[in-house]
Amino acid sequence: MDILTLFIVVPIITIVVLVFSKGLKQARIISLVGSLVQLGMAINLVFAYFREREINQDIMVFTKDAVWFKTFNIHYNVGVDGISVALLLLTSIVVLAGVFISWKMKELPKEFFISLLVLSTGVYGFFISIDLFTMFVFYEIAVIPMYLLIGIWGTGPREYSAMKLTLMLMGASAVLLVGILGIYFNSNADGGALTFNILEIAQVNIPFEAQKLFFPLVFIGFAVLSALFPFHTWSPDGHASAPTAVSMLHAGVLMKLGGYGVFRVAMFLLPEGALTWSNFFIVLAAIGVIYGAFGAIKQKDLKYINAYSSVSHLGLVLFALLMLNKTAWNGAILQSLSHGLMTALFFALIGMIYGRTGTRDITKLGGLLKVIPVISATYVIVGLASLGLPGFSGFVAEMNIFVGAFQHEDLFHRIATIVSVSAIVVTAVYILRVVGIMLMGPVKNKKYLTLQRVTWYEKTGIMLLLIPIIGMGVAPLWISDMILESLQPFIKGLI
Amino acid sequence: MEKYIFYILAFSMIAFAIAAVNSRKMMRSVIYLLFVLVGIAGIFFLIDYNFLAAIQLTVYGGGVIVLMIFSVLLVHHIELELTLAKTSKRIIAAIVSAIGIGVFLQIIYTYDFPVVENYKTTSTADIGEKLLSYGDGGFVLPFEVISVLLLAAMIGAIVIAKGKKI
Amino acid sequence: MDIRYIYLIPFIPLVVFLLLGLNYKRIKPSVSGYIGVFGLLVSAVLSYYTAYQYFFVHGKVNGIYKPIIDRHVWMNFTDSLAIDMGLYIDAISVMMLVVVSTISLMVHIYSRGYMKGDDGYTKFFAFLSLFTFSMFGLVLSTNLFQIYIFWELVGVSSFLLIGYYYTKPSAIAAAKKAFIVTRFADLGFLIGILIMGYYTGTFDFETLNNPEGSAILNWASTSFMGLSVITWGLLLIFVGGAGKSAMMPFHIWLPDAMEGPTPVSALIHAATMVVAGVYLVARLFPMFYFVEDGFALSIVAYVGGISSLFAAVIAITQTDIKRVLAFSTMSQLGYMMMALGVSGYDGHEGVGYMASMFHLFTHAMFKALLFLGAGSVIHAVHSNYLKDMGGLRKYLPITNITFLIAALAIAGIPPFAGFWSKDEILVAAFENNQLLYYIGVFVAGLTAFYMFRIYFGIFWGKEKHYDHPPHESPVSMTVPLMILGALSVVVGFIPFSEFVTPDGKGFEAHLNYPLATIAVTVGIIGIALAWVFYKKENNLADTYAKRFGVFYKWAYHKFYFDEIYLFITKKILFNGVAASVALFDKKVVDGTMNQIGNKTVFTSEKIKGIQSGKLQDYALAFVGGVVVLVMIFIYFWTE
Amino acid sequence: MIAGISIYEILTLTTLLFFIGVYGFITRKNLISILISVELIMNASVVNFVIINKYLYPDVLQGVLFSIFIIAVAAAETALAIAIIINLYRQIGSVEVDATETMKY
Repeated sequence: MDILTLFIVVPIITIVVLVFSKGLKQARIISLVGSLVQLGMAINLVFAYFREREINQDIMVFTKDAVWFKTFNIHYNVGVDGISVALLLLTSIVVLAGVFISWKMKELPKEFFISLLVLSTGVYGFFISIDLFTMFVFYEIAVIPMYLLIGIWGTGPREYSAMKLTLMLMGASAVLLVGILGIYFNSNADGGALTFNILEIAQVNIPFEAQKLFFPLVFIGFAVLSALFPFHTWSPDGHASAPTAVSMLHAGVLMKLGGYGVFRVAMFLLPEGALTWSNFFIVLAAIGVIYGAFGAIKQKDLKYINAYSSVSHLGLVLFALLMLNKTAWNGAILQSLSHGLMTALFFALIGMIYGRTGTRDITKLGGLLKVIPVISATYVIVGLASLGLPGFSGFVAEMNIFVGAFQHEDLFHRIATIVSVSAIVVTAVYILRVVGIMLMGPVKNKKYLTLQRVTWYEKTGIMLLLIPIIGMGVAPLWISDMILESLQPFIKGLI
Repeated sequence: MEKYIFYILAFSMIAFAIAAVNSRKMMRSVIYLLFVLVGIAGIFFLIDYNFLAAIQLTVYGGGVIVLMIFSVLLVHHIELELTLAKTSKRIIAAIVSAIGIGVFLQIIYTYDFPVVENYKTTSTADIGEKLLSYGDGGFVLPFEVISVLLLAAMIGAIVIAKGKKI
Repeated sequence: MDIRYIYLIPFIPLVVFLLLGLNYKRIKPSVSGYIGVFGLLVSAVLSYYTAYQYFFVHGKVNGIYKPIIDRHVWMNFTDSLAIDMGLYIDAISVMMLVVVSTISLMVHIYSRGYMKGDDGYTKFFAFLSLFTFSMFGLVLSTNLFQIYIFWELVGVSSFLLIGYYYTKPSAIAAAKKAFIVTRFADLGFLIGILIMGYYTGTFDFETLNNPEGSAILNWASTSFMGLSVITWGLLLIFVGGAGKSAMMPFHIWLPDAMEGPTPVSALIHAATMVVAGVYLVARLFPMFYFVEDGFALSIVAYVGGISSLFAAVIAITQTDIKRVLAFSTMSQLGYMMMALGVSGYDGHEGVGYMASMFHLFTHAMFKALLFLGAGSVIHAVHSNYLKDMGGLRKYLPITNITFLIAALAIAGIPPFAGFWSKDEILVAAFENNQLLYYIGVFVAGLTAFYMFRIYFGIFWGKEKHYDHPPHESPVSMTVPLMILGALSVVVGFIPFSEFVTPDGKGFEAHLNYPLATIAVTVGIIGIALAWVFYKKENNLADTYAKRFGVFYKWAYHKFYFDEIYLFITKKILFNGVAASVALFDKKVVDGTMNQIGNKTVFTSEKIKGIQSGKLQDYALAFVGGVVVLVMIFIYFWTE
Repeated sequence: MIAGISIYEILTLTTLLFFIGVYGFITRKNLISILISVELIMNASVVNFVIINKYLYPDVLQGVLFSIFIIAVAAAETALAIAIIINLYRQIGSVEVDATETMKY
């Protein structure tokens, strides 16, 4: 079997095995093995990719094509470039960390892990597809389990949140489907057959009118998943209600589908539409950046803070994508990766704190640095990473975005850029606020003095996420160049 | 002559049909229906489909109407007056029906039917032959299916009507 | 010259940091102290060796000190723009290496005594190492982005060290304030960098600073609001520098930063990190000087001059000795900025630049000494406040002597180090800008006055009641004091003008006797006034304070800068913008989304009666629908 | 064929019967009455089959045969319907439509 299809097959095998498992112990061991294999495959894929790249200069490598539904020319068509490779690696890391964090899942563990793996299957499938229809199918596969995961294993108003999340994402995907069909029915503009294949459509000159019409549909359809202002409200509620591992996976990986989709479908296939619409969406994205940051300042619930910070950070991803140049795009992808790791780690830590203290309200917490030093210190480190401290992945990404954004000389772009850049100060404010109130200061509650120290599986989860964050921050050259190289064919459409 | 017979039949059928759907006495309704059905049999006679007319009389006039009368007697008091639907609903239904009639008739009258002048008589033998033939245009398969259906309906009717007390 | 060994200078502290930080629980405090000190010692020796190599062996080519550069690509932005990591060895970076390693070494040694018995002993040394690493990285940077990276890192180490006593709310607040204020200034820095990167096409100091290079020659190519964009870039970069160097109006974090342990204040908030802003301006000095005829540079000069005056006035009124020192630091930093601002470029014209760097060098020594001495005093009496001190000269003889030396040095009394550097600054100011010269002289007097105010307050005057008799600090603390004391005397005799000049050519500096006499006289007057006011317990000071009335009160409250900032952040940003954004999000954005959902439910609730379950209604709808459709298809849909 | 009567008249008759049935189906509230209306509708269509067969395609018998089938099915259906009505009467004591609304919503 080819190296990419395995990414779908392995989770499915894991799921099948899980169905026959009994109890928490078996379930988590099986999921652990499954996700370890995935991580192994992802790492192997990185090396295989570099080897392949030397002899193969196509846009996508490891392509595989099988007819799926002939009448509409739907194919199961997979392939990767540097961007998908990076995102696949991210996914496998977050999934594995998610399994570790869910080590002590109490209720319905088997079903929980099954849903988790279904979600990851969808995500893997999305990242490797180069057929629009297949991509869309995988997207839906990834979104649906969220409903169950939040609705069943969540906390607080979970049905409400699950419903809100699912409905908003479904609404978006309805818009997206229209956009995709629009692309499909214009894919024979130069003669030839209708096709869903991204690479083939990219060769076609879709008429300008169609691009103008369908770009916003596709963009919004994907960007809602990336919490584009004003369609972001599902994210705070959804995250707050979701169980830890789900928040991790959701913020860490699922929300990246949005940016990736925007890049891969909207920008690549509809470049003229992108040029026409970019200014409008830049405004929205820049508002999202600063708005999310200010929104986070006033929140008290840790998960809400983080959710708003995600709005801000992912707003930056969309902002960068709309800048339509290589540097900014590179930054967008790096920011996706970096944010994926950081938020996943944030949510993992929040889960640990919540599991121990039973509250996520920062005003009730205090002095945690003294009682759970490892978790708290990690929180500080991730916080610093999140506010873009050099030496961590966020800095690398943000600098790429800002330098990229600065390539536009007109006043509009300048102002938008400066607005977005200024979010780094606001980010510092809300991060330090949490650090100051929750981690530092005197211990507020005697009960906290006896909190359980960090356990080995939590530590493993933390390390899994922290090492890549630092790795990317200290030595960004290889991953940045891998992405930069893959961006080359995409930028052509815009020039 | 036939013409007048037809008109008499037609008008009486329409009158009885209207009476059947408007009568507030259950039993009368059923009897009015019987007249309509007999009228239809009459039309079958007029166009020389004697066998069909006979079936119409036996199955409907004999079987169905008797069944209905029995059921009415079982579930109903003879004297009971039926409640009528709300006037608004009746008006709406009447309007819809009227429009429907109008549309249908308009379509019918604007279409030029390719009528073939003929006064053939169809014998029962022809029908039986056709019904049991398995060659081209034979109806033996539907015939068998309908017999199975009738059997199934019979059993079903018995089981349902018997209720729980088996 | 193979300079790759210099990479070891920053990397040794980094290794020490990782070693101590990751094995935080496992290493015994005593061991970790030794590890820290030893690591720094190696770095220091290497720094001295580098200085020797650069200044006396390899640096000079044809009589000019040329930078020696080694760099590697770290990340590519575009085809032409990239971030490099590397070494930039020239006169000022080597000088800074010496300063940082010396002070850091002294502080490390001192901390072994000062922090003894503290819970986070190992953590403290880890953070110190982290800071030292970042600071080395900063001074060795080859380009704007590298300097920005380490700039942020020193910021965060400063944050960690100010918030070292993390259970103390004031320390947390101070740490947060320091980080956020400098971060805000760094925003300007970053935008400045982006401007420079875009309009000059490079981040490299070497290219930017080349007087014949395109970056400087083409400054006028694009302009924005009447100024060249390059000037804007420089001004924004200077904003970053002002943030770190606590210039007006970004100075508010520095006094609060004194919440950190005293050795930290000595290292970070007196000698090294805060001079990063001065260093940054010096680093880009040719750009500042040549672009738009030094418009940006004149701004630097005025900001420096005003800050120095402003801080000196406040310093007189403060009662917390560390805060007095903090304002003194700010004032001296303003001096350095001012000196840079009034400097020229060629030959003897560059005296301001030289003086600024010279003052940076000497200031690092005596200010660190002052802080460490203050630490020693605080260690003895367990208070920061002047009112709890007095007559300590008997108990703390070594501290007394060294503090006196430092105070004389900062007051500019010959032959101590401060005299020489301050004199050069005043010369430069006198030659270029008379107004700034008078400010400088006035500040010199104020400096002498407030410094001797606390000196007399601490070591002379009436003895206060102490819970236990104060005693001299342990050897580990006094040795650094003595070493720094000695240095404060001798470093003034280094012929700085031979080594550190804007254009790399050395020149002969002469003492300007008239100006020197004036400066010294002013200093002595300041000391004498302090003698009168504070030598003996009397109420002269209070009387005069009353006489100044409102002005005194304003100065005592630091001219209400904190309150203004607090108002802006708390009232406007926090309660105004953030709260309204949160409310807007909840009510309007989320409300809209919820309303869409609610309306859908509502509508379905309303129309669900249609789906009544009554067969006849369905039949009616069906028949009606059929009729309507038939009508549509027959009568209206006729093509 | 009926002498003097064209196909139009007959079709008019069946149309009227059909819609009278429809009207009855919609307005009556008693299940048996509804059944009566259904019979009307059914018979109207049976006549249509036969008439069209006779007038347009006299050589074949498809219409007639279909009518026979329809009559058979109608008979079966009536039997079943009556069975259900009787059962329903036993269960809830009523054969009014309004009484049988449990399938609503």
